[in-house]
Amino acid sequence: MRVKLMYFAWVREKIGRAEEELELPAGIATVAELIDWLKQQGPQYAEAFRRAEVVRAAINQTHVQPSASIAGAAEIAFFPPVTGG
Amino acid sequence: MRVKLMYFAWVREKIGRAEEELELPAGIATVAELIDWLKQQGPQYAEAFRRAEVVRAAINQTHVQPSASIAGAAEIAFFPPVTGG
Amino acid sequence: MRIDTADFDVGAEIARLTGGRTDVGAVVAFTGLMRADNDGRAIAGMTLEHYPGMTERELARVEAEAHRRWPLAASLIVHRVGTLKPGDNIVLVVTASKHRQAAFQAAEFLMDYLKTNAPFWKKEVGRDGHAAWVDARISDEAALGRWQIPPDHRG
Amino acid sequence: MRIDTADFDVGAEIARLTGGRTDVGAVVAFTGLMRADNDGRAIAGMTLEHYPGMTERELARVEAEAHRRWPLAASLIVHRVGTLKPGDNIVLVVTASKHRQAAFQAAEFLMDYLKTNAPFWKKEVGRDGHAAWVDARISDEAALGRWQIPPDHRG
Repeated sequence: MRVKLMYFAWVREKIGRAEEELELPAGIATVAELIDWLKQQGPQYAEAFRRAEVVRAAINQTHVQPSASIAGAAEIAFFPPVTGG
Repeated sequence: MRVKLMYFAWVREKIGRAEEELELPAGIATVAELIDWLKQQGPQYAEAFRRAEVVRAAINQTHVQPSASIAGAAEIAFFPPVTGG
Repeated sequence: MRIDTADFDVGAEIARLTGGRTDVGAVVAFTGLMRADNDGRAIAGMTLEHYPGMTERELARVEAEAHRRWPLAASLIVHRVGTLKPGDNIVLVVTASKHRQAAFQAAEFLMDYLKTNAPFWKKEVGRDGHAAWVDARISDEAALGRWQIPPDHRG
Repeated sequence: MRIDTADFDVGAEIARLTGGRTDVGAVVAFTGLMRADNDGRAIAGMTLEHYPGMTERELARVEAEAHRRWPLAASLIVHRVGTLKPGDNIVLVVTASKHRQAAFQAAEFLMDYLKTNAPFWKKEVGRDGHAAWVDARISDEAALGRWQIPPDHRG
């Protein structure tokens, strides 16, 4: 499955890029599983998701929980809790 | 006791004047007693205070209850419930 | 605090109140406008009467009370009097604070208090030519109730 | 709804929203500004980042939800992004309604929702030159709680 990943704020800074297209291996079904896989892709990912519970996720620009399925996702984003206004 | 009376909105229109200086007879101690006395000063006063319970009063520019003493009052105003904003 | 026959400019008033300050995080500006209808009646215009002297005292007292209750950096009340037509501005309340909750609550408080205590009276002229004094709204008294104001302060 | 690097003019935005209308009795305009201090830390400037596409969708969704909950005549959200300095405007929320309660409540709701759901992130640069991402405020989450939003809509 090919997917566009986007990173914002300190997640972006730690990973060192704003976005990337990745081919995910079979067997990754949820956001939590995607995070677990990403943490193995290099120390910058491990650091970005070290406190994975504070990282928020969105699939196709909609907020989702870690248990959400990534089936059919075109764009998955990871970012810290928002601080607008 | 000499006092300046002021009337606003429909109280003013019914009485037919915006203000007047009056010499009050002895024995008028409260706002309610002043209203009772005014109602005897002519049909326009009787009409203005016909539903005395809806008319509000202020002594020296401070809201007061009908039971308030008028001792030392320089300016007593009567008006309908306010409708600002 | 200002009673004025002239219109006000919300942006200019906010700028005057908070321009150059860096301790204000939140500004709430409430504008009350004249509607062309009142409970289904078509309105052509209105005249706002006040009690010169007492009105200013009440607005100053209400503003001081808001500053006592909330940590406000600044505040402003402008209320128009005279002849107005539908669409015209009637009243402006601006509150500035470090955080938004204080600014919102103080602005609501000022409007509720002003509606029930400040000596202003509206006389509306209907599109049918009939003029009538506007009755005080029961809902305004009810709105004031939630701020727990001592009864002897109520108009 | 608009994301903008440029500043906004509160008076002009209100006029654009309600000018010429005679069915609006109340307009609430909330302006959020950048303060020179954050929990005691002296701030020199800040950069606001957003998620193009998703931010607009969230703001549009939040605005639609406000119109569903309150009888609003009009509303507007403007949020700045890019580099800002203390005293600069950050966000503008305007709500217009027949009565003031709806306008006040909808404006508060929009700000609470926007603070916790719209994808914006602030990076502050201290007067000491140190840059740091601003942590989300627990009090903002708590403020959102009172509107009883389903958990799956929360960011």
